[in-house]
Amino acid sequence: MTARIGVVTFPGTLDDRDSLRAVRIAGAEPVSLWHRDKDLKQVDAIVLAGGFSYGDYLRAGAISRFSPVMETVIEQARAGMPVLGICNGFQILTESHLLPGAMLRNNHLHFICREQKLRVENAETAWTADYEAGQEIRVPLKNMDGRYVADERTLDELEAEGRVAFRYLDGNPNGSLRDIAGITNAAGNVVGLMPHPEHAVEPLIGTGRTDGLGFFTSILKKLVNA
Amino acid sequence: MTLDTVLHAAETPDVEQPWKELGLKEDEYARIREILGRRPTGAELAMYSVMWSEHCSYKSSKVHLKQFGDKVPENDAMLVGIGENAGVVDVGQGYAVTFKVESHNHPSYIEPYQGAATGIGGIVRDILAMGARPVAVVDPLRFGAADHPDTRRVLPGVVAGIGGYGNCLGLPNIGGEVVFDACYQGNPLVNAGCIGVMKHEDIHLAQASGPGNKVILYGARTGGDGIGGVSVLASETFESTGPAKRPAVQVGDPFQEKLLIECTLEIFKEKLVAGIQDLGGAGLSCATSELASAGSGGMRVELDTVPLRDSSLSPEEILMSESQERMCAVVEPQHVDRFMEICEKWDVIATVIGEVTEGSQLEIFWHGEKIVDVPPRTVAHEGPVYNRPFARPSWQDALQADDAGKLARPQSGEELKDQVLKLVASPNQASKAWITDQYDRFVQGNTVLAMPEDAGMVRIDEETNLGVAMATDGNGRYAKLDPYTGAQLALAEAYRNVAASGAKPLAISDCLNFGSPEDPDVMWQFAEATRGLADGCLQLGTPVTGGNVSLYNQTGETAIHPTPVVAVLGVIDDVNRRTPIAFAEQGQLLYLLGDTREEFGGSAWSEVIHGHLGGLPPRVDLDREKLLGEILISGSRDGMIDAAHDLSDGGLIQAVTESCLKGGNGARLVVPDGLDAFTFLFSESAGRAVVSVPRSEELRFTDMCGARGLPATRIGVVDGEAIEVQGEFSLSLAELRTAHEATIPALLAH
Amino acid sequence: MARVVVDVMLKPEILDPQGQAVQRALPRLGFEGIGDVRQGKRFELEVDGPVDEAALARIHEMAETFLANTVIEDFTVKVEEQSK
Amino acid sequence: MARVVVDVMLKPEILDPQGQAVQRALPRLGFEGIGDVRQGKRFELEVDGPVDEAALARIHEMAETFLANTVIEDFTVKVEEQSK
Ligand SMILES: Nc1ncnc2c1ncn2[C@@H]1O[C@H](COP(=O)(O)OP(=O)(O)O)[C@@H](O)[C@H]1O
Ligand SMILES: [Mg+2]
Repeated sequence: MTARIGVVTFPGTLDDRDSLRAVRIAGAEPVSLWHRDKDLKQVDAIVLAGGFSYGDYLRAGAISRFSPVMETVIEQARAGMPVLGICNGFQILTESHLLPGAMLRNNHLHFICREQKLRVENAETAWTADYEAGQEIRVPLKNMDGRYVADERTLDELEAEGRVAFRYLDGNPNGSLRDIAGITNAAGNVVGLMPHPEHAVEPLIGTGRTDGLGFFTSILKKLVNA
Repeated sequence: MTLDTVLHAAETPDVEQPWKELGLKEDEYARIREILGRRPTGAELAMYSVMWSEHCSYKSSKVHLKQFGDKVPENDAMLVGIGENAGVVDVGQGYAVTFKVESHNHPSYIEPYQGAATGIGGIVRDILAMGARPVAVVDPLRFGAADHPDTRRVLPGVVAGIGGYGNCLGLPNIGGEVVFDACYQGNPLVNAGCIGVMKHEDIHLAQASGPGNKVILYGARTGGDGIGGVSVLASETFESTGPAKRPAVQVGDPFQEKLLIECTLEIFKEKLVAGIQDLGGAGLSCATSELASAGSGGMRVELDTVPLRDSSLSPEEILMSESQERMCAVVEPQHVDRFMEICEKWDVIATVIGEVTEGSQLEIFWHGEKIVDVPPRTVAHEGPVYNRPFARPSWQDALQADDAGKLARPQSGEELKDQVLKLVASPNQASKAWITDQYDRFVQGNTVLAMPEDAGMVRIDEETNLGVAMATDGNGRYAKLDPYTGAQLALAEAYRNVAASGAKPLAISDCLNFGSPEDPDVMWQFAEATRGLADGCLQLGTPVTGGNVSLYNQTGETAIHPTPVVAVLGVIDDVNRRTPIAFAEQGQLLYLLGDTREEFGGSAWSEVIHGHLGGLPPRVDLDREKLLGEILISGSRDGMIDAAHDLSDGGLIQAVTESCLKGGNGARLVVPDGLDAFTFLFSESAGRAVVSVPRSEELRFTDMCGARGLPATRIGVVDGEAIEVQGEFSLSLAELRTAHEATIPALLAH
Repeated sequence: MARVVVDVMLKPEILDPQGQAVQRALPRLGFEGIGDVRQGKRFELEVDGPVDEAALARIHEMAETFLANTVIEDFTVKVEEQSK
Repeated sequence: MARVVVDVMLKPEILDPQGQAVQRALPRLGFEGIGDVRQGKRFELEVDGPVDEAALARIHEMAETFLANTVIEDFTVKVEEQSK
């Protein structure tokens, strides 16, 4: 038995094909989802892929959040379905208030594309179980609006509850508060991060590392064992 | 104001027309009257003026470009040649690749962000129009002096624009160039290239045949931006004389273009189009006349059906508008509904604006009245052709006589070391990571090699690991010293870069950036460079598949260095065999391939240490380049070399520094017999590369080089954490890294 | 048709690197005496029909839920004189 | 300290993709009756010293040469009431 993992394409989504590929390489069944359809085609988990949905106009993720598919995604996420938001997907999750805080323009004002070292702080979410807590990984980072902000109270809460899932190491690339690269909701089913694990699943491609594959094998194991 | 219909024009032959203001010459206007047998209507005049501009008609360059078609090498790879939106080559396994380089120089000086952004947008639509999925972009750039205040305005804007547009489209940027030289101060060069991939059967051509077929305009609404941009921006010497004379620049919408790409690919997949053309310079004037001209000729367009952003536009303005993110398709009637459905799916506006007719005239109507009635060929393909006078400049001999060999050379190891540090830190040789880190090189998940490497490489088939590689090069300093040789050096370098990555060079595209064709000196440079390039391509067996000419790159009387930029496309059967530049394994042996001579004319050393430009550029031997390429490709295929880096500007020490820094390993070098340390480190002799060979492969590799007659000199070993030149100096990687990486951020980061 | 303007600015406690970059560049360009710069967004909305209280209330809601992200931004709504 | 506001908007004939994207989204969110949306930039400058004619002239020049690119953008300069 395998699991069906959906990847949503919004107008302007770029990394949908890569995410589908990562799902396939991990051994799960990739399913394309379309922003205009409320129907999630019986998937077991969802990836909101990276890119520039609606051109990042207004604010990254702000327009996509109101699409038909997100109505169902928001509902299902609240009911416990695993959802991973990568980059633009993370931005959509914060705009949808499925995750707290907001994403702002990088503090240096430039798009930044580089290999980024991260620490997996929480290895108990639906998407990180194949990592060890404290494990260091390297995956590509590429974005314009990657600066995570939230008020102090929210940040303290996130820290206290272990919901800072990933932290930047070896230099904060964008001014994110407390070096936050990604967070999870309290239940651990909704995870968002700016770096791109789906670009680090094949030895030859990109930076030539496969450190990101664990996201997809984690969810697969969880779903298959459930 | 009465509408200037065809009828009206025939009845009022003596009306004064603004042909001069539209950039036409008197004899050109006379020819239009002769073609039509009457005076043109306002709309016809608009069409002819934009289509007969230098930018669209290539009227000054055509006679020289002809050589690319005349001197075609034997090459089975060529599927579609010059003349289409972009050339197409066969890369095997049923795949075809289309690629092209274009310029967006003038707009990028006026509005760096949008000028550069729309440059990417334009070249991507060219590739899309061939039926291909765009898979990567490259951006060869030239700016004024690195420390000039205006460079701080232009460069960050251009880079942000290229990134802003390309990143948003989801196209990995896999290479390019950044060169600084005072000659580009008022004329930065923003060239942009794109690669697209398709199956052979999916190749689409820009033609409208089949009477009754519908002409569909889709994409963005047409607005008042960029009107006359073609003629004003590309044909006249640009002078920055305050706001009043500043021409309009378009604002790009990469999001719209992304939708246009996905929508168009879906339309191709269902085989719904008979012909297709992108809208670029000259907008609808160009698309309609070129489609009709390449087909059977007849087309009827109802101009009032064109969706507008600004309802006050006149028909002339609609015809000339260069609004971005638009395409024009010719569709059989039974496919129109499905075509419209796909457009609706992607939120793309699509409108039937006309149809292909039996006749041979392009007829355009406005509110039911005929305002254009022209033979389309005369607009699109039979524009004026000039044999501009050219002559070897009077200063050329003196420039070549000013030999770089007489410049003072370093006298001690200490001095050598200082000069090495200066060289690798100089803006042209320094790391461009601050720039290239603003480009997404990972998107699409197929990038095998990207900056900093010799060539960018992407996988195009996940099952077989088939891949393509591209490098772009062009050294304006060399071309200034000798444009014929300079163009061949550009070709040779790009060819060498592709081969160094392990891919087999197949074909080229070029972007020829020069000054005013009305200056005989410049025209001579152009004639020499095209001749050099055509001869070179013939010899190397790499046909020119297409390209772009940008003229009038000059400020007042002063032209830029002649700057032919060459993009070489290569293919690699299995990307697993690619060769990176990084020296990744300590203990591997370093071999220098090729001959090193005392060649310093136009070199980075002469520029950085002496601020000198004179003498002759390095000699070119294209047979040698070919041999070197074969060795590099065999070496990679058979696992004999683990890293390779071509030698070009900056010479050996520059290449070794880059490979060491990338790999995080040092090198111990020995000056070979018969060479002095200075020449060994700084000479820019062409046809060379440095490779890193596993010890176990040494014999096999040197045997191969020996058997094929390529000089291979053992120059050292990958070792330690410094670059040491025995008996001369040692420089730690840390020191080199700081020198190499700090320069550009210091100049440009706020 | 009337025009309503919605101005959206980052909350004062949120770092505004765009404004800072502008401010830092000013002395270089020869402009002195600007103590602080903040950069925000301005939306000009052309409203069909009358801009009455109901319309303004709707626009206010639109700003609050969509044009601004109130986690990080403040906004103001103004009816513009139909001048010029 | 006084506050001067510089509003920078794309010229009417220039495409405004951001404004368009916002406008197209509005009906989906249930907001009808907005005929057009343009999105621009708002700069709030804190001026040290008096905002006299000389200061305004300088800010005008700053807007013209730096804050806006007048090839594609228009701008307005306003002195803000020092309210609140
Ligand atoms: N504008 C640019 N865009 C993308 N890549 C660039 C750009 N400029 C330089 N690069 C990349 O940086 C690397 C080093 O550039 P360069 O030293 O000019 O290479 P080479 O000397 O081999 O032509 C190459 O991988 C090149 O493609
Ligand atoms: Mg190279």
